[in-house]
Amino acid sequence: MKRLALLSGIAIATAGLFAALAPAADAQTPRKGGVVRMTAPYASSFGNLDPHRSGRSQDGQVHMTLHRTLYIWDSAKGAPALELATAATPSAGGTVWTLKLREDAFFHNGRKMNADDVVWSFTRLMSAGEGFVGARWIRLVQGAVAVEKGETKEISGIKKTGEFEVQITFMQKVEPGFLFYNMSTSILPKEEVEKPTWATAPVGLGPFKFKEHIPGSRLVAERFDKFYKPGMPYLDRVEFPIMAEASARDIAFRNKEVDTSILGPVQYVAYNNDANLKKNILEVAEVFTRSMVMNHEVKPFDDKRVRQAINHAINTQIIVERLARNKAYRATSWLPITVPGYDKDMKPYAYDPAKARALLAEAGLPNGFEFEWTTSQNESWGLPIVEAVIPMLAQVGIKVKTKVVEVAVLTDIALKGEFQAYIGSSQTGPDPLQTLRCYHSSTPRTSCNVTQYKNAEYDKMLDDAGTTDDAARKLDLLKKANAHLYDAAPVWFFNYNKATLAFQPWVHGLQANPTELVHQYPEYIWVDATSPAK
Amino acid sequence: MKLRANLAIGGGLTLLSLFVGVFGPWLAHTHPIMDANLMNAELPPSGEFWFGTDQQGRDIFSRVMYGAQISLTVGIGSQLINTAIGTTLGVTAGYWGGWWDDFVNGLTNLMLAIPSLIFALAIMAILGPGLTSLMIALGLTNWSYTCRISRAQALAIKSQGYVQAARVLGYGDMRIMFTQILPNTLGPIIVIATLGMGGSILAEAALSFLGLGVRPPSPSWGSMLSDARETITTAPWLSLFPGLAIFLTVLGLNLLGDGLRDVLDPQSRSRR
Amino acid sequence: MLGFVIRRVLQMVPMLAAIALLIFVLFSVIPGSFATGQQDEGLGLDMAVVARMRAELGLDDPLYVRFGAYVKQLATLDLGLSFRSRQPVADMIAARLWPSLMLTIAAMGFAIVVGVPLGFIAALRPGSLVDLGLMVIAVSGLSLPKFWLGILLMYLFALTLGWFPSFGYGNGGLYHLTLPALALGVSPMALLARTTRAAVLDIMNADFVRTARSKGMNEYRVVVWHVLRNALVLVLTTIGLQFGSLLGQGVVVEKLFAWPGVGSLLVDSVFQRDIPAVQGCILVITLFFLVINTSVDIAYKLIDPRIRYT
Amino acid sequence: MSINMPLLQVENLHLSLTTDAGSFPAVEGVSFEIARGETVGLVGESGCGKSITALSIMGLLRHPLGLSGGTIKLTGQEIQALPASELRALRGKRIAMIFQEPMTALNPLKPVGRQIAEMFVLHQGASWNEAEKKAVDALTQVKVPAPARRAKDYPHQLSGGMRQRVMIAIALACEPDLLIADEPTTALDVTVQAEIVDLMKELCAARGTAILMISHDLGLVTDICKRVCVMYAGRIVEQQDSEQIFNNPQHPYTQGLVASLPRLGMRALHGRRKLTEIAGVVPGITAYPGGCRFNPRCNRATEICKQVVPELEPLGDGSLVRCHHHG
Repeated sequence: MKRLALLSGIAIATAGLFAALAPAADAQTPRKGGVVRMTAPYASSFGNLDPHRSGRSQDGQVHMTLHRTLYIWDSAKGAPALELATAATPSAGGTVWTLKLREDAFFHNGRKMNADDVVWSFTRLMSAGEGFVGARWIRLVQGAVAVEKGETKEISGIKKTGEFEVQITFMQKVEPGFLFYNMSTSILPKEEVEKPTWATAPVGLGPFKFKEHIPGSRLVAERFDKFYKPGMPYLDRVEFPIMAEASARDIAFRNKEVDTSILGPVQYVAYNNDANLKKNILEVAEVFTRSMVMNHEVKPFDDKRVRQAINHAINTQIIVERLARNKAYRATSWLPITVPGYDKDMKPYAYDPAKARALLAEAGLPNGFEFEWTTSQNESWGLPIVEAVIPMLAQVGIKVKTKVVEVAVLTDIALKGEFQAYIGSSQTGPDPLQTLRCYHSSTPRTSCNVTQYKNAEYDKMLDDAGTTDDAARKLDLLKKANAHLYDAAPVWFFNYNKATLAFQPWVHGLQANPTELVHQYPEYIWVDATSPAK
Repeated sequence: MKLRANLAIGGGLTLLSLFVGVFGPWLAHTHPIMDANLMNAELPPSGEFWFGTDQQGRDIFSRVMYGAQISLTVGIGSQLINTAIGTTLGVTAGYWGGWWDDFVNGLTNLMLAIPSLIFALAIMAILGPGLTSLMIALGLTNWSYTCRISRAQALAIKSQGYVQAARVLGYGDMRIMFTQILPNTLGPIIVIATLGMGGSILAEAALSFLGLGVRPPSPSWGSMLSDARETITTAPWLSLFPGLAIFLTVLGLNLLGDGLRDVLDPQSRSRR
Repeated sequence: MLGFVIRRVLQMVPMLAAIALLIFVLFSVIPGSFATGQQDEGLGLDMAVVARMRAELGLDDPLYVRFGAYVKQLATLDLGLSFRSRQPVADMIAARLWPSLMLTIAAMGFAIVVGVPLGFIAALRPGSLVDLGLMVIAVSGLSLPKFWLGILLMYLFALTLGWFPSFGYGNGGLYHLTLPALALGVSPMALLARTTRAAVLDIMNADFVRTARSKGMNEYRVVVWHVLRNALVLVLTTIGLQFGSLLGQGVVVEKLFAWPGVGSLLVDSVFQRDIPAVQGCILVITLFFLVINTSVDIAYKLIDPRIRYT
Repeated sequence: MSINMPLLQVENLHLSLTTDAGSFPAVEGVSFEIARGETVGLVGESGCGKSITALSIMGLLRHPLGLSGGTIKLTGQEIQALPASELRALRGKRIAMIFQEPMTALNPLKPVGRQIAEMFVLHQGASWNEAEKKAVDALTQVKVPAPARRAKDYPHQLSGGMRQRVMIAIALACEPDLLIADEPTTALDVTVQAEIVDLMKELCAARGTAILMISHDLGLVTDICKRVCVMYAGRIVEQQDSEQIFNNPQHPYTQGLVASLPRLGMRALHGRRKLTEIAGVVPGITAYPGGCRFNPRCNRATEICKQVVPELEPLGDGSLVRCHHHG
């Protein structure tokens, strides 16, 4: 549980604030009433208010407010926690799970949620002919794929075993919390989804009910009095002003027009330099690993020595410090800090151009080589980083041609393998096993093995970790696999993102969520009387 | 008096920009990309770094010097494309008339109907960010005025005696268009191109802001300004200098365009 | 007159059809796709979901099938369903239309109310310091990148002075509208000042103004009775063209100020490859452009008795 | 006010053109008088300064042209230095003007009736309603058919002759003492020219209005006017009675003008000849030759003509001539 300690440590040290999931730790008692205005920073609009359909982080903010899932992510514990499910009992070697459901959860239309809603929601996600984003979390359920292919209407692996109980059979051993905390598996009311108003006026189980949406400007939700957690939510209203433009967000936050603002590296430094603003920054190590992905089907990236040489040739530390402005944790290997399997004793690749040159010479490239580096314009894992790396690689004789593309195109290029190397950000958690599978030789490029790394020894470690029932052995295997990746250097390990959220001094109860910091369960948030918003 | 002030200030500023555009790399202290030195990040202007340094520790003065090349290339390149398309279509349409004229007219109206920034945005999304794409995007979207004017000129000149005479002498259509009609359309077209260059430089900045501009290896003024916008409250010099460079260049081009209009295009001269 | 209006309106139809075709062609070759772009940074994709989504959205259909569907839709005045929200694109645009128009009208209003008088004042004293000063301001207004101007306005009027909010739509009132309208309105204001000045100077030298003076009119009456309306005719063209181009320029200002207009919807849709929404937005913006141009033509006819259209 | 006092006295008028390159004399030492009801012509080629002389009488000179010397008296009162408001009160009311180009001299966006009506509103304090009625009367007087309907027409709907009638209606609306007509028929068809000239003559005679007729057409001027002043390059070179000038032109320039004039019966003999048949061209204002300004084109020119500016010499019969070798 070092991980947990570390996480709380960050929250305490930098924000002077305990995660709200442990409200007792907060010196003050939560005040009822008030409004919080949390900026939606990633796009100029919400894409889709239906949680089953959207995988976008920005939409997730709203989904967490209006809807609920069987589990939620407990940021304090760093693990999924029971939510709509009140008990989960495994059987048959962890492949069958019986989930007891809350009997006090009401939809905003006043109807009580029951087992039928769970069955219907999961079946909907797999329904043939429609691409629901949440389907990926249900696909491991037995019979789900048959529904997806249109062969049958019902998922054989999901059974209603009581008014408030379902039994789910999986095709392999799983931890259901890691699947069902995702907002795209929200439990929805069938009768509302089928109404034509569903797309514009969603109804869910969340602590706040939909009030108003001005597309492109803001979404407002107000307190739902029949929410099942006693005394919650505290706030009268949650507002999501949409502000995709960072410079405008900065001014609005300083002008106290919004209560939270996600910070990029530039603003992170600026806010840290301001004595007042500095006090109220929430930081968390997010489960995203930034790296330069090399295509092992392209020479000379098939040579481990070349890949190691690149890791040695780049002064990663100074880029993290100066360019990422310490709004990142230097990466050692693939697994990030908050994920089990991360080894805090592991030392990252040393900046050592001499050694890099030696490795290149050993690989038969004493004069270096040239490659094309595809990048987006993202400030944290895109062009600015590439620009800083280019002169460093030049020192060891490696020449770089850059190819700039939009983010929307980057994914396509990665999935099709049409690259020599690209810089990107990958979600590397919260489930370590799933994360490490991205280098398993059986994983296709289109799933996530974009490097096409193939190594039998590594495959075996992962297979063993997947089947063992011994938690300690599993953790050990994960650590070993992670160490193996360090040595194999399938990518240039750059950093793990440090998400930083500035908040106004009157806001309390924010959660340091490592899966995505803007994702806040709003029932825990409260504002004290100094809040100017009415 | 006014007329000369326009030409003098506008011409002066434009010459300065061109000078920097051509000789920028020699004026620059350091290389704009290779000399990233993260130890020097975000220093305010000083004796060593006249315009300060940016987030990557690069000398902003040098980057502004290099940036001139990119921004002016975008401006000049896109206007060359515009002028080529516009005059070719316009002169041929006016000279040949008939279905071709109808077609060109339709095309011109079509281009005028789509706001050019939006058209450019679409083309940039298709071609991907980059210098060439930008020149093409801005070059494909702003030729309607050039086309209209050269068409009108061609129509007017076509019926004049010397063109008729040239035809009688057996001059080919191409030769007549190039030697008789084109030179007569030059004045107004130079004016449009000059004003259009300023427009292109601003459009480049707007597209950079939207995330579709010219991106390095070489910095353009628009992308520098766009990158610096987050630090406007904390390190204003990052945006001030590229902003001023854009402002002065476009101001110069606008004044020069106004001045040239008075000289080259007396029909539309508005002053006494 | 009515016949003229009907003719002009009918002329817009083939234009819109051509634009619809152009947009279709452009966006059928755009790289990237909604199905692979619908997840944020680094979130792994489920290829089965991507495949189903592509099938559902018809992204795998051959070009002619997609084109057929597109034509069929447009023929029934349907803009299709947005990939993102699965809502009718027409509804999404409808929600954004008024904010966009309001912003454009406010910006244009500012441009006219400030720019035209400035041009007038400058033209009445050509060559004077006032003239020079006003024209330098005007050309400067034309030479500033809009987003930079916007940020400077925010910084000054929101953060430093606290007069206006820095962003957002509020309830669509003047309080929230002012800064974005200013940011958008400065360049047409500058252009109008310049055009007005040139137009007034032209008119002031016209023979009929000399006639008016020879009648013994004072300058005030000369201007009000004879110059104003004639200059307005010349300025009207610029107003019409600027109005249309503001709908395009609005993209930048809407994004900066988080103003919920069609422009910001368009930019978002382009980046997320929500093609039906992109096509819808461009069509609607173009339609408005055409409507405004047509209205300007009609206004011309009302103001200028010389103009006869066939 | 003596009955003998001339209506208009222009004395030693100097007008100059100011440019970046300096100041140039456009009109030098021009003097003439017009009595009440008299008709006087001012003849010369374009650019000789006749039009700006007219404009200076109206007080309508605008930068870069300006008055640099001399006086203009209306019934003995100096008007060239009057404050703008007093000058305005004279304009239109006591001195009116008709311009050359009736298309552009009328506001294209206003019905012509309204443009006439302005005169009554300005000078007689009439209401718009009254004024528009008076405008219809004015149109009747200038013999516009269907005046009530025409009053609502815009200039572009009228023919050139009609437009000039409207201009005459405007000019004579307030029954001025002096009408300045600047090439009133030049832009018109030959057939219409005579009608307009007759109309002007008739109306002015009826009102006792004096006419200052400005034209390059000596024939036209002598037809209307009792007296003719010939201008060349900013100076009056000859002043004579209309009747005499044909028979006895004194200045070589006038002689050239007369010779080039197609006279009844003569055309068949000499064929059509033009004014420009005087050899050479009119010098530009910035390049006036020294001495007599006509000397480079004059076949009588001698050394003195290049050195000394000839004075305007009275010839005894009231005629004046500016030539070293006149006769």
